[in-house]
Amino acid sequence: MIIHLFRRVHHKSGVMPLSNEIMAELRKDYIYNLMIKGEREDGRAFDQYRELTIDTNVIEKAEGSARVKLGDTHVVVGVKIQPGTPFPDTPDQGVIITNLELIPLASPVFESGPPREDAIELARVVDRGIRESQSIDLSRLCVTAGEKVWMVFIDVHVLDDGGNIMDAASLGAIAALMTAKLPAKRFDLGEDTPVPMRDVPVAVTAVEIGGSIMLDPSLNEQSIAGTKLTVISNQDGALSGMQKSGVHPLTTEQINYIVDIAIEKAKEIREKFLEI
Amino acid sequence: MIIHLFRRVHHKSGVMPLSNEIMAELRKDYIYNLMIKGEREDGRAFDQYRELTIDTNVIEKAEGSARVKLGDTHVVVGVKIQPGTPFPDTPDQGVIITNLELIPLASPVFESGPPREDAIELARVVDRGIRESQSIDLSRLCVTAGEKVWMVFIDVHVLDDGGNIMDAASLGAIAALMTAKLPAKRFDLGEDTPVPMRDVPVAVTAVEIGGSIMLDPSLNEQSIAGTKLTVISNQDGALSGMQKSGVHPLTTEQINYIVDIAIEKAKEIREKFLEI
Amino acid sequence: MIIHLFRRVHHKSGVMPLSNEIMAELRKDYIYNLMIKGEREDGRAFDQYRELTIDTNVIEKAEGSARVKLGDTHVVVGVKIQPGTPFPDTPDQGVIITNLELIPLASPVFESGPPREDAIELARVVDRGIRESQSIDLSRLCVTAGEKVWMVFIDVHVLDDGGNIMDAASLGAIAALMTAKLPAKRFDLGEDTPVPMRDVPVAVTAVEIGGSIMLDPSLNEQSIAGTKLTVISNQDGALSGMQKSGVHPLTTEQINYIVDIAIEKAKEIREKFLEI
Amino acid sequence: MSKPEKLIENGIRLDGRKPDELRPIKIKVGVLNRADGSCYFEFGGNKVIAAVYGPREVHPRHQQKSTSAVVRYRYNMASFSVEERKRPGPDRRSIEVSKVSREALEPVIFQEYFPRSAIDIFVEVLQADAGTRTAGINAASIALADAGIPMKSLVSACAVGKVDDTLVLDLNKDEDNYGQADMPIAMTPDGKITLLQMDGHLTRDEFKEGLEMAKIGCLAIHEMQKTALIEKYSSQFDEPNDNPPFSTGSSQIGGDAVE
Amino acid sequence: MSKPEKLIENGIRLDGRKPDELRPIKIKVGVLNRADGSCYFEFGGNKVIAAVYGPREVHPRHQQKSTSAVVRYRYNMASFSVEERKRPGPDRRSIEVSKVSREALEPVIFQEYFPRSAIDIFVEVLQADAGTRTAGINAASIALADAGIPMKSLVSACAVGKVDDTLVLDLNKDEDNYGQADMPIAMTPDGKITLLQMDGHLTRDEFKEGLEMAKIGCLAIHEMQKTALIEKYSSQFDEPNDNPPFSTGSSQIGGDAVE
Amino acid sequence: MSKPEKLIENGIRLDGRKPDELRPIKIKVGVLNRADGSCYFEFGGNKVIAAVYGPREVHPRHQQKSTSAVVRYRYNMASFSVEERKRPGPDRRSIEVSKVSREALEPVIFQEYFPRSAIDIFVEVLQADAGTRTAGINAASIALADAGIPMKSLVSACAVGKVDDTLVLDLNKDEDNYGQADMPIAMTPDGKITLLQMDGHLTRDEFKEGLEMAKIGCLAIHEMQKTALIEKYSSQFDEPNDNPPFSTGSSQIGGDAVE
Repeated sequence: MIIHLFRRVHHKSGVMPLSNEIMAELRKDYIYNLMIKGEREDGRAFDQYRELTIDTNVIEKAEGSARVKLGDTHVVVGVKIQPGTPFPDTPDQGVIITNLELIPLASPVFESGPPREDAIELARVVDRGIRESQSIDLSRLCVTAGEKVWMVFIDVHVLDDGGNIMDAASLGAIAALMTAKLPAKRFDLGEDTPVPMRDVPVAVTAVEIGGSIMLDPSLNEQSIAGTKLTVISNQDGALSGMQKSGVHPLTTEQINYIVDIAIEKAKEIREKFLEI
Repeated sequence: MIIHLFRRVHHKSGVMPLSNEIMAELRKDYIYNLMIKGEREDGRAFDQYRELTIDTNVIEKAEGSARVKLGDTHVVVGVKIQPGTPFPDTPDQGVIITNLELIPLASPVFESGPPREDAIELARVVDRGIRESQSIDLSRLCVTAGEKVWMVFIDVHVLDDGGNIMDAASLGAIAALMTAKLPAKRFDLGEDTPVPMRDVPVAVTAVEIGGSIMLDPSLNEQSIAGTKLTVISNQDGALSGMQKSGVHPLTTEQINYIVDIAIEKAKEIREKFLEI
Repeated sequence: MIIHLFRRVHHKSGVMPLSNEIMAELRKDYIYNLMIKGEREDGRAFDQYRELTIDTNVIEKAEGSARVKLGDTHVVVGVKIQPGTPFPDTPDQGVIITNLELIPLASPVFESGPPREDAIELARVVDRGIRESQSIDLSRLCVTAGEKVWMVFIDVHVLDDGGNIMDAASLGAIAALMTAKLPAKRFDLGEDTPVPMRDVPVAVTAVEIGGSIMLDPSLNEQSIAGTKLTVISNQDGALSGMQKSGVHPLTTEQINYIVDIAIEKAKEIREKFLEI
Repeated sequence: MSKPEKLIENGIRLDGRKPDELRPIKIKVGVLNRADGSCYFEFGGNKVIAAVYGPREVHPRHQQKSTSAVVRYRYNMASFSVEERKRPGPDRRSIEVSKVSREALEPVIFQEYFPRSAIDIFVEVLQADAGTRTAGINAASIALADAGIPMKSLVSACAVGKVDDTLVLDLNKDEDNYGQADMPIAMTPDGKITLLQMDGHLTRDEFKEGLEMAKIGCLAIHEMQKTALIEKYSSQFDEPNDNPPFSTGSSQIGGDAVE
Repeated sequence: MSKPEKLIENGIRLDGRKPDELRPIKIKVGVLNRADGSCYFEFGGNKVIAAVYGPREVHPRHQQKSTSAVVRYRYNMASFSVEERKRPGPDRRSIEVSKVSREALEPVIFQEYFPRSAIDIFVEVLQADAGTRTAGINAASIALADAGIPMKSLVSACAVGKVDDTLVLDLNKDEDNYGQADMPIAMTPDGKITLLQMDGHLTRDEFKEGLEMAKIGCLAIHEMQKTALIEKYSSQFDEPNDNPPFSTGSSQIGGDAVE
Repeated sequence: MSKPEKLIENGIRLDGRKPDELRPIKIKVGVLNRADGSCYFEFGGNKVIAAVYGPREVHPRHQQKSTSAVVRYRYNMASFSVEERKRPGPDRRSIEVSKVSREALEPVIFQEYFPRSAIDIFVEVLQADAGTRTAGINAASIALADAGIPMKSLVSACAVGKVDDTLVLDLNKDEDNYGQADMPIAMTPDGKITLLQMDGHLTRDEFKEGLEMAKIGCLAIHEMQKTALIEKYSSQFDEPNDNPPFSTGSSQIGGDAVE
């Protein structure tokens, strides 16, 4: 049996970089021209998200887990929890450690090796979204002050990059935490209990393309956007985190507009997907 | 005095890669043609090892050591033993750590830097050969359960790569262990005692070249072989480890033939070189 | 406003390596010809140092610090001191750790990444200068034998490489130590006290250019010198450290001459800049 | 779990299987959008995803081969795939597994069709339960076919082991931890062995018997691999990515589109 | 210092500032000899030095861009710049700070003037006291001008935060540690925002107010940046490097030339 | 061993040597098959092997020099060479030793004969007992000659030290640990000094006297190096690799050929 019966005619990752560059240019023009007409390549409104699904408890070995599909983007977040030593300056608080890698399985442009600045930025914004919103009550992760606290490892595994990994990763992290348990029994520390959550921060990312603002950029949109702005907001409608990423400047008006729309969209997503 | 009186006419590692490639092709043909006639470049039978010498206690600073010469291949194995903390899941067992580097001193094709996959594979097969054969009684390496055990570091130093480093390294490791002492006196833990050995695993490596099977490949043979199969067997004649390495598939018949011959050869080597 | 009003006509680091190479050649000839006439490019005598200033306590967050300007060379040395565990073989002695990086801010030829051999050599010679001269009484850095001692981190930050980083770094290290305090109060270990100094080693570096010996080489001189010899001497006029660096051999006469002149010059520098 | 007294009772293993029975297998072809080929493979408690990219340009260039494609294989375990969190990034074990897995697949790939190019295989272990390297090879083999890479055949892999002095097919985690031998094997449908590792204790006869047992297991897996590929390619008009690629037993807390 | 009871008393902050008041700023242009442009910037307790090299050749070459210069930015903290000694070398935080700082400056650089070349910006934090990234951007902006790199404008940066439910400009270390929100911002003189990060807790209205507050702070800094550059370039005949680049409060134990 | 009360008694050192006496030296030329040149050198308790490869191509290419060979030197200690196991791989000490050792040998190599090529020197310390860098230089110098690299002369190296206020030649481990000064030196037969390091405490006069003492030691070593090379090259018809390259005091547990 020779299997190349199954061979695809067009490879997504080709050997011919020239044609790739031309394709990129054409795609850019195409999206740009659509935008001028108020349209997006997939027919969405400028403030509309792609189809979103969140499944939890997908990895039984993890203390918490979630699979997020946001359009073509696909991430799995696993939460591992184990006892450890607190930091000297916060002896009575648990520890959160967030890790995200852009593994080469997920995109032809990702490379093996230690995380680069893009992956580090994503991980740190996801981390701050969880941490600075005070969504986890860290003091309730203390077992013995100064000696033993729960360490919460949030590991984001990106499987398919279809754009806007930021929001998919953030949603996955909070969803995984909301279903995670402190594995007290396994470590002879009493009964398993849920991770003590106090808030449900939601990250909403917008891009600016030629002066227009679009939410939840697809891969193509993201690739031609000058700037992304991620806005993380809490249940009370206040902001808990922001990150501008990219070289295009934004005006105060653009930023205020994105903040307003992001808070609304976060509320909507929270109610549909993250209410317990 | 100008010393280039000593200059050799032909360098082994030349500046001209072209001629090297041609040489490789010629060598390949040469060995292949010999093989068809049932011969090997150095006149050995297909199941014959090269000249083997094992010297022990060659490094006084090590707790155990052995120098192995197998044809042109030359390795030194040093065993260092010191107290350390056991792994949490085996609190009453000692620890074995095996390390092997293909340092650039030993071959023009080895490079500096962290070990690559070939070196890692060699180290891990040597390690499993010692560990999985249960040749060391790890429970007798426990000093205080959960707190202090003996750590046995097996470091393989390859000095000259003449082919079949695998067998030379394995022989060196077991020979060094058989003469090694737990340095209890130095750490105020009683009298020095031998490492508690229970078995004498011996690794025998075969290569497949054009359908023929040869033991103990020379560097040239190894370089044209499609596959190596290492078979590690114990005093009782049972297998304790195997590793196929290389891209050529093997048939069941080939494998069973190698297993049979390897067990015999291991017995022979054990009796000649590793009886205490 | 377009700011290239400020644009300089000549860049120090150009895009044209050819012209740079020619410049280097011309510079070499120029310095060489001056030397034959007994002159240096900046008019100094062969045994004369460039203008030297040492300011201390320049970094309030550090336990000790010094800024050294030696001609165009500019280094900042910060000393951080904190409690730590002693080495097992010296349970009653403090620990000195010296670090020096040649960061790319300081020169167009320095690169990012882990320190290379030049930086490592500089750090180790500075370290030995402090350590081997026994300038710090390490036994008085012991808090609880075998458990807690003061760790003294000497970090040399090179900001501008104008040649002879060696002497600038050594002077900065000793000057920073002489004004440093053990931060006992911050760690609940009693009152802050000065670092217990016993000697004031001073490093003096000479280069050999075409048979002539010059002290305190400028960047240009250093770049054409075949060899540097650093001589570190103590208050009693004895040697506590030496390092030859570079490929040109030196004769016994040259070395003895440098030793003699270096001891004198060290005395002079010590009296002018490092007397308490 | 601490060592159980018996791993086989009345000829039945602790998880209810007979000695020569494989764990349940679930296969989904083409689960990723960016990869040229992909496969989700569930093998008992193992959950792995394989992606294939290529043939494509080789970076760095000195890895290029002038007469054939270079095949690269990266086996990686997610930090959360095991009981004790694993530090991210390659370790010595994963480097060895990557090497032998690559060598298990290279013989069936027509590498000479694509000189100077690379075929990259990435295997991510999302959940581990003994047998991840064989699960990865099974998945990668399908992903290669899904990517349209010309192959002589598929490759199928499973382990044989010894527990309670009995040869068993396809060890689970407890059997792996407390058993007497483990022998992962990969082979082509015509019985050529492309991966063979073993550790523990096997007599000569047990080894030979085990090899035959593995052959039967691999052939069964091969049938499932073919079926999964045929299903995928006979339903080209379906939405290729409509189902969750892995079973969840989950409380789904979402699913609607947000507009 | 442990958490103080109040960070603002009678409208005055612990360091004596009003809520909308910047810390003292000291700027010195052209402090380094080897760099093409440089700037020493003191911002309260922060002491940073920025150096610019370029346009120059790109190594490694694959980073080259065919139609513009590549801008690189390395933010680095000296080991001794903080209370607890920092391990030398880049960490995750410094890699993120380098990225957003580079993006804060790229929009004002005429990168297209220098295809295939690099503009390298190095920022060393010699002492840290909350606000090092904004201090670094302010310094780097001046160093770029000092290096003669063509720019559309300078970039100015400062943070806004919330302490004791009050918006304040330019947090110091204690306000950063014990405050409720921190929002570093960089902008051009015409109000285009090139860096925006935020964490903590800000209502929508606080955010908008904070953004306006930051704008006023950045404009004030912009004036100081311009003044420093003009002073430097109107005194070209002076020795450009005659004073210590950073204030010391030091006991100078030397100063004479040794002959 | 803890610090002994006296390191020299009645003018005799603890190991029985006179102050100006070298430790026993054993040299074997051409001990390796793959290397272009090699040498096993035993210097008291030090056991080192040096290998030379080249002139050969330079990788990576940017290290090439257009008018001469680049000389590279890698000094490495085996993990088991010292009392406390050493972590494998280069550390700061070995990087410095490699640098000064390379500089000790470069002056005698006709580098200009081989533009764009590399001469690689590898020194492995199998057992360390104070003086490994000088043992390595002595071995490397012979290995270079054995490789046929054109040289102006050999280089010979040994240390001088001070123990119990007495200058001594060639410190052993205890003298190094408990002595007052250590000064490794390398030189050419005509007295040009190519390596000089020193630490501890030496008066100006002691230094000068020590330098003369080292000169005598190096000349003695030079004679042994020459003898070893001449022996090797006057016995070209002998099996070049017939003896163990290092003395063992071993219980040899093998030696026969296995057929």
